[in-house]
Amino acid sequence: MAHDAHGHDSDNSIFKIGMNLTIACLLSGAIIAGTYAVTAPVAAKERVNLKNKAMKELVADAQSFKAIEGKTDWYTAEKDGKIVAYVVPAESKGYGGAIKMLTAVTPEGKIIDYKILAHNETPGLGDKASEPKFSKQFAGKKAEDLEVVKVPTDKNIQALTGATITSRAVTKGIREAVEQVAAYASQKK
Amino acid sequence: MSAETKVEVNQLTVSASPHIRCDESIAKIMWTVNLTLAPAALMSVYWFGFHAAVTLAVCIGAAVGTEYLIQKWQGKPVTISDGSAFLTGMLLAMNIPATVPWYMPLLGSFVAISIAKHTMGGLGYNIFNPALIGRAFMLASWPIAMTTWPALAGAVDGVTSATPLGMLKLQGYEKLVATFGDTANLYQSMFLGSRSGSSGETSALILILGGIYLIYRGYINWQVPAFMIGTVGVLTWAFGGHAGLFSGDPLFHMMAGGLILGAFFMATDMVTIPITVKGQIVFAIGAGALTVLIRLLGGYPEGVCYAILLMNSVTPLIDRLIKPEKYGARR
Amino acid sequence: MSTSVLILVVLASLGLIFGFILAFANRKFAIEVNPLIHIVEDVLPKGQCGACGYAGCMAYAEAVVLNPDVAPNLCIPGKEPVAKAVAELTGKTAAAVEPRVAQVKCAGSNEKAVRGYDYAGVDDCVAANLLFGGPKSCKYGCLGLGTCVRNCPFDAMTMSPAGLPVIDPDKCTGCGKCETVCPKKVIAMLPLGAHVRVNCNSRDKGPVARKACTAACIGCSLCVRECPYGAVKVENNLAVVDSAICREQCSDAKCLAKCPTKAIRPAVLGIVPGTEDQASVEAACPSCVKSTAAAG
Amino acid sequence: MNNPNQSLWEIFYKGLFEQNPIFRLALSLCPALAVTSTVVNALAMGLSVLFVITANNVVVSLFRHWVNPKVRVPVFITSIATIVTVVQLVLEAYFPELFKALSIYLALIVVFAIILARAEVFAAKNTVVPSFFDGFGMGAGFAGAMVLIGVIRELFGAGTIFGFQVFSDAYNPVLIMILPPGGFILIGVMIAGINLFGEYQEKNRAAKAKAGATPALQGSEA
Amino acid sequence: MGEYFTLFMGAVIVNNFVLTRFLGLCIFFGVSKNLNASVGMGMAVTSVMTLSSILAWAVYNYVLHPYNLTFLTTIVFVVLIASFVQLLEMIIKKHAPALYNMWGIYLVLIATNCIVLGVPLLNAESHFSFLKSVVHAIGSGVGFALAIILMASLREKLQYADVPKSLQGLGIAFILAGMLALSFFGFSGMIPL
Amino acid sequence: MAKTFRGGVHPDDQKRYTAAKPIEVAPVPQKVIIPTRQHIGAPCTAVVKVGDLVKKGQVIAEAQAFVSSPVHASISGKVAEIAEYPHPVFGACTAIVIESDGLDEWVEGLPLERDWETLEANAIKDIIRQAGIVGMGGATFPTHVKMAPPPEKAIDSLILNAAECEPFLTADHRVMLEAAERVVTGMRISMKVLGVTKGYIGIEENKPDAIAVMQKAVTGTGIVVVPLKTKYPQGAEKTLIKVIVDREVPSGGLPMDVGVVVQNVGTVVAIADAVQKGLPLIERVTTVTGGAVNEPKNLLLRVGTTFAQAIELCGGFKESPAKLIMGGPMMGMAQCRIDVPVIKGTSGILALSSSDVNAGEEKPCIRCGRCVNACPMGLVPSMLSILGQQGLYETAKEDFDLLDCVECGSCVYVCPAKRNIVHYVKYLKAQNAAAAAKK
Repeated sequence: MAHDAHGHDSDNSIFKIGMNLTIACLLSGAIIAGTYAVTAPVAAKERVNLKNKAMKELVADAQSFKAIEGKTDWYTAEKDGKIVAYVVPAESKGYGGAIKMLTAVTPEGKIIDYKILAHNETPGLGDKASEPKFSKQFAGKKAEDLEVVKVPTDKNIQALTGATITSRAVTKGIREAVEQVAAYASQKK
Repeated sequence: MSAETKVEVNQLTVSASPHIRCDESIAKIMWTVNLTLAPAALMSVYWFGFHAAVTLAVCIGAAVGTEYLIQKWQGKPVTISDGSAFLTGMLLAMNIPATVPWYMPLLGSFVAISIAKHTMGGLGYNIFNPALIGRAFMLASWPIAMTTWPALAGAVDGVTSATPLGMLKLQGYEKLVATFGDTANLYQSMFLGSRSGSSGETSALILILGGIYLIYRGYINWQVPAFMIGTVGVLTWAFGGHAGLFSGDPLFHMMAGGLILGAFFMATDMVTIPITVKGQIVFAIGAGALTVLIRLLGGYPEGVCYAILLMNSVTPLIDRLIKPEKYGARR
Repeated sequence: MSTSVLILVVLASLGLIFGFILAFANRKFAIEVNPLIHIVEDVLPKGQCGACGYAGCMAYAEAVVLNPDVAPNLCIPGKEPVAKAVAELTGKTAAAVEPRVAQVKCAGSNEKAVRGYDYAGVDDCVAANLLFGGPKSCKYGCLGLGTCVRNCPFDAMTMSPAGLPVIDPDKCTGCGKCETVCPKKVIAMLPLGAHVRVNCNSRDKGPVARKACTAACIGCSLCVRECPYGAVKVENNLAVVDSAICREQCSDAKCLAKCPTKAIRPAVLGIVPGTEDQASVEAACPSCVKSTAAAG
Repeated sequence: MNNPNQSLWEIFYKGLFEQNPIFRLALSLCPALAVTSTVVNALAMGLSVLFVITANNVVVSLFRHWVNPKVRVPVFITSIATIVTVVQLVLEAYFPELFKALSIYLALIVVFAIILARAEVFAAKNTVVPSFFDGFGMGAGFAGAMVLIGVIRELFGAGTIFGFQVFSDAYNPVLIMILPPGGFILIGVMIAGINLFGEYQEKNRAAKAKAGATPALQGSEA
Repeated sequence: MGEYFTLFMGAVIVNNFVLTRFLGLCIFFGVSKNLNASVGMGMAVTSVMTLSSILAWAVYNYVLHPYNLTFLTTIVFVVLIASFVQLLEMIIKKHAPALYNMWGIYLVLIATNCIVLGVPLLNAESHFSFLKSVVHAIGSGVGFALAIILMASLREKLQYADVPKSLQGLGIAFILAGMLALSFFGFSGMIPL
Repeated sequence: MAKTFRGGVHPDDQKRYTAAKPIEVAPVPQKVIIPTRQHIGAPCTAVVKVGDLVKKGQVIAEAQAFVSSPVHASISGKVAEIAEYPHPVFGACTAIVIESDGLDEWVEGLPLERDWETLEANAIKDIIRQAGIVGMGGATFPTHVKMAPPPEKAIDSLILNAAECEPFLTADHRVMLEAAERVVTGMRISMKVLGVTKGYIGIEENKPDAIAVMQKAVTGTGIVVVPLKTKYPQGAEKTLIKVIVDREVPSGGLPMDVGVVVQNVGTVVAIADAVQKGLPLIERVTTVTGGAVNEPKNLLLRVGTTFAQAIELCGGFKESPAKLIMGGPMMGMAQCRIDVPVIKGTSGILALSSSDVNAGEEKPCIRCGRCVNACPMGLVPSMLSILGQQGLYETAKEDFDLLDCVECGSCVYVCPAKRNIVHYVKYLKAQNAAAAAKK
């Protein structure tokens, strides 16, 4: 380090130092711009792909998805030109923060399936809410059936062991989403 | 010379003053605490049967065994006979459901002794209560098993396997009272211990008797349990109800969960609490307040364990700020 | 394409702002910390032993760089190479550091020294010394509670079962920390290369010293008379060897054979005094061989 | 520190073991640990860091004579940030799931002390090839440690590795291992283990030296 | 109001950055050997984080986001914060020496630091409003200060303990942090964000 | 209500051995070993030569310094040797050995008769100095120095320390019972010298007979007898002052900083003897006791008698002693040999049997806080011991008030971990002093 600590005064002019850094930034900008030019379209495509894949997982027999106008992130799943499901985002406050989900609902207001996109629940406990063992219970149920209980019946949702708060949060988020869809769908008809 | 007054070279012992000591020792203190805790432990065996005995044995055995192995390995004198590892094991057993699979308390005890105690240098140096670290470790590791409570042996009508605090958290106070019949029944079973919970939570009466004996012997200061339980009582009375301020049920909260056990046997663990009585009062009030905070607002139904652990971490700060009143400070 | 332009614009302005702030700052708030200090500190062995007389290596580095009067060879643990490096860096001339090694001037092992009392208390020489100078009858000898061992910054000392510290000559840097902490001042620095040494520190008169310890120097002066080079003197009832004279002139070490208590021994390092074997004696003090053979 | 006679292998090895950034130097481990709860994330993070540190070392080494000493640090930071951004862009485009899992921790590679330190200490003073090996060694050491931690945490905390079940269903995972406290304690224990291993090696070496050499003698080295 | 309080308390205790997200560990372990230094560091981090969050919020919301340049967030933030902290340090040193001695000296250490960079990044990622960003930054800073002060007091106490040699230093510090994090579990689920 | 202080401990007082035994005058020893250091301060140098004949009461060693006190021959006879001898406090010290001529003759002019009330304060101070009187409780601080406080310290009270809180010891107790008049006279002389009107006698409640006797003896003198709660260390200067006049000596200060002088029972008796009869301090009452002693007694011993001689007078050892102590068991000094001489500060000779000594292995501190509760000075002894283990005297001094520790031993007595806290404190203080000397 010693040798560069004793630079000449001319090297240390404000201008020179500033330019040195500016050139470095410009170079970096060029590199980033180049990379971005290559990756940006791929990333955009990938984003759309992902979304479609997720929706496809929820509504397996859909042929295409269309964004609903006037609603952010609401999609209709169509088969043979007919709406078979609405795919809408749902959100709720869980044990460790927001749980973001994607729900597929039939136009009749029955749940097809849901998918948890992001959560911060306890690993091994709350995060079991995304496992089919729990999510299966929702299929075919209507909003009014979504009540969390400890002892299971056909009409209700059985809570995950040790994660009652998460179970309630997920159920609440989905119920709200289903209610919205039902309202929207009936209004449309 | 009529009598012998010769003294051989190297016969006399020389040490700094004083030359007499009282006859207390660490082992005596620890075994006395063990002894006062034993009736409650036996009570848990009565309530929960064979399972509780196994858990108790595994906890104690693993704690003592771990201590033995670690000290052998380190080449330090083995101190398992001083009763402190035994106590850690027993306290851990009393803080967990009696029915957990045997390997859980085994690992919990191991962590309690090895990580919480011996990484810091062994008895006297640990910052956190080893038994509580063991419990917190187990609760974080196996949340389901650790919150699945055994039903009482020969369970009485309708006493389910949820703890009263758990019921309160998830189903509300009315449901809780209804489960037990009426409030008098609730209080009675809380006090005598005929309710679900961890092994040590069940017999408030016996624990209090043991604690009082320790106070009488001077091994613990009465201020700690009094202020801790008192704080819980006052705060739950003030904020614990749904009908506005001062509608809570302090009596229930004071007897519920591990509060009695914690206040008498763990918040008084001399190694991990402030050294001055004033500091201990601050500690007790803090632990009580945190207990209530966690019970009323937190994700867990019971907060005693975490409240004490959190206050353990504050202990060095308390000791730094609260020192004994020095002679000569005033003229 | 507009995105690319934007990227360049944003980053360039960032660079300008950042660069000019820094440049401006350099002008305005320049504090020159002499970088040499850090370089010198890097060279030092970082034992923080304080043998140089400064509070740690950093302090010495600072002093040696900033003060032209501070000699570059004060670092004793670093020995020659460090002194040279420091001298080079600071442009000073290095005088040679005389290599030295710690020596325990006591052979009063548990069996040889008489105990005056049974000590019960803090396991530390300084603490024991508070109680009538420690449990040994000899008030000058090693107390054997290991204060030096615990304080050695280079892990060069161990306590032998005989109750005397043993110094590993490979690890000992001669920093003198043990000398400072020893309450009996029974540890002294021996020039590396000395041939014989006196393993006693007792200034008691002969009979008293003898009564307290069978390994004591009793100040009998036989060695003084035996040494034709005047390398040995007796001061305060204790033999003192001038190792320079001894090393340069003596060829037969007659003093060894004459010493009635074997307080003078060949300077074999890394052992408890009195346990030398012939081979190691030969290596350490070739001139001693004959007389130890004669004595033994 | 920068002995010119060091072989490239030595430079690489030093980074991998002797001065392992996580266990030995305790540098830059901050946010990386957060993503070690699964092996995949740990590996991705490790590889990202490996790439950034190596690339940055090369870049810094290439431009070392051109950079004004007064702005050396800012220029290095810019260089690191650029490389990180490139990594981010690439990951986002080709491994979006990973990109999401690593979230801000990927961006925080920018402030990893180890990267700047290698640039300062090594790359700024050495030619390209040794700098490459230095960066590669350090990065590999880092990545290796990350994966090791990841394997332990995922295996015991979830019973899986790379998401595949390893233990049978009967295994009741020790969840704490994938939670922050478990991470902290595990690393503490691992550091102790490595220290113990070091002590053991030291002892062995000393014993060997003792056995082989003649007794240490006065004057033998004077 | 309640929303902000929840955000603040969440950052301080429930989701403490040091203990649950591993952010700021370098200084957390480096400085917590000494209690006084830890107090100073706590103050320094809190103030720097607040100020740089404000700055970063402005840049993000007026430059990066509107022009779709969010992928530049990393590089822009790091340069911005590093230069800002340096400038801040110089200004304080010159104009408020007392303040400088209290916590200014720690500014150099945190010019490029994961927690100081991490919080503005999180703010940006979560699209927090200005006020939320500030509250979140202050909360995170206070949380950091809380953790480091507790840690320092524990480590100072452990100085006198008979810690096994292999654990001394960093090893025991990690284990302590682990146990502290375990204790903080008591707060989990307390405030759903 | 008996008065007390904060902290303290309650060891078994063990006074049953000797409390009821009248003081026995020991026969004149054949030989005495009189160390030239009998006090704290500048040492004396011998003013006699080997072979000189000396009389009882003759000055044999003297020093010119202000803080010093002359030494007198305690028997008549011949100076046999002046050499290094074992010393119960300093380990070894130059001592003057006198072989008795069997006559036990006083030096000329002694004893005399003097009316103290006619003497001036300064003249009395001089008499006290000439008589070689030092604090006889054990501290051996020259009494004339204590009686001459700097003028800026306004002294208003004299406290007689008759608490005798150390277990086993009964010397002061017996002196009060048997020589109450002299005690009171000595006190009144001291009060006159100091020019104070308030005098207090603090006696622990476990000596009701002494309280009664003294209460009777002080009638009409204005001196107040204050019964004290039986608790160790009731007789430590600072606690005594706190209890009796409710003042606290500031940190690093002396009793005179709060206007108080504290004297020991033996000392005031010596003052009375010196002033009234001209007798120098050559003998003192010493309790010879302990589980290993055959027949514990209170003995009036000549200075220079060896411990062995004293113990022989008590019938020798019953069993072999584990510890031999000069002074009480709480603050006395353990001896490594039995041939050490009695000095002016030897209030007791204690031979403890192994069953009296309950040491046990030292364990790590478990922070039980008993020491904190026991410490009369309001310190944190546990921390002092831990810092002692690490040798951190600076931290101990600055953060834990190391220098305020009076080494009373209460903390060690109660410690369940059997930690040698006082030894650690001494060690730290030594380190601190060494460091201070270096600077």
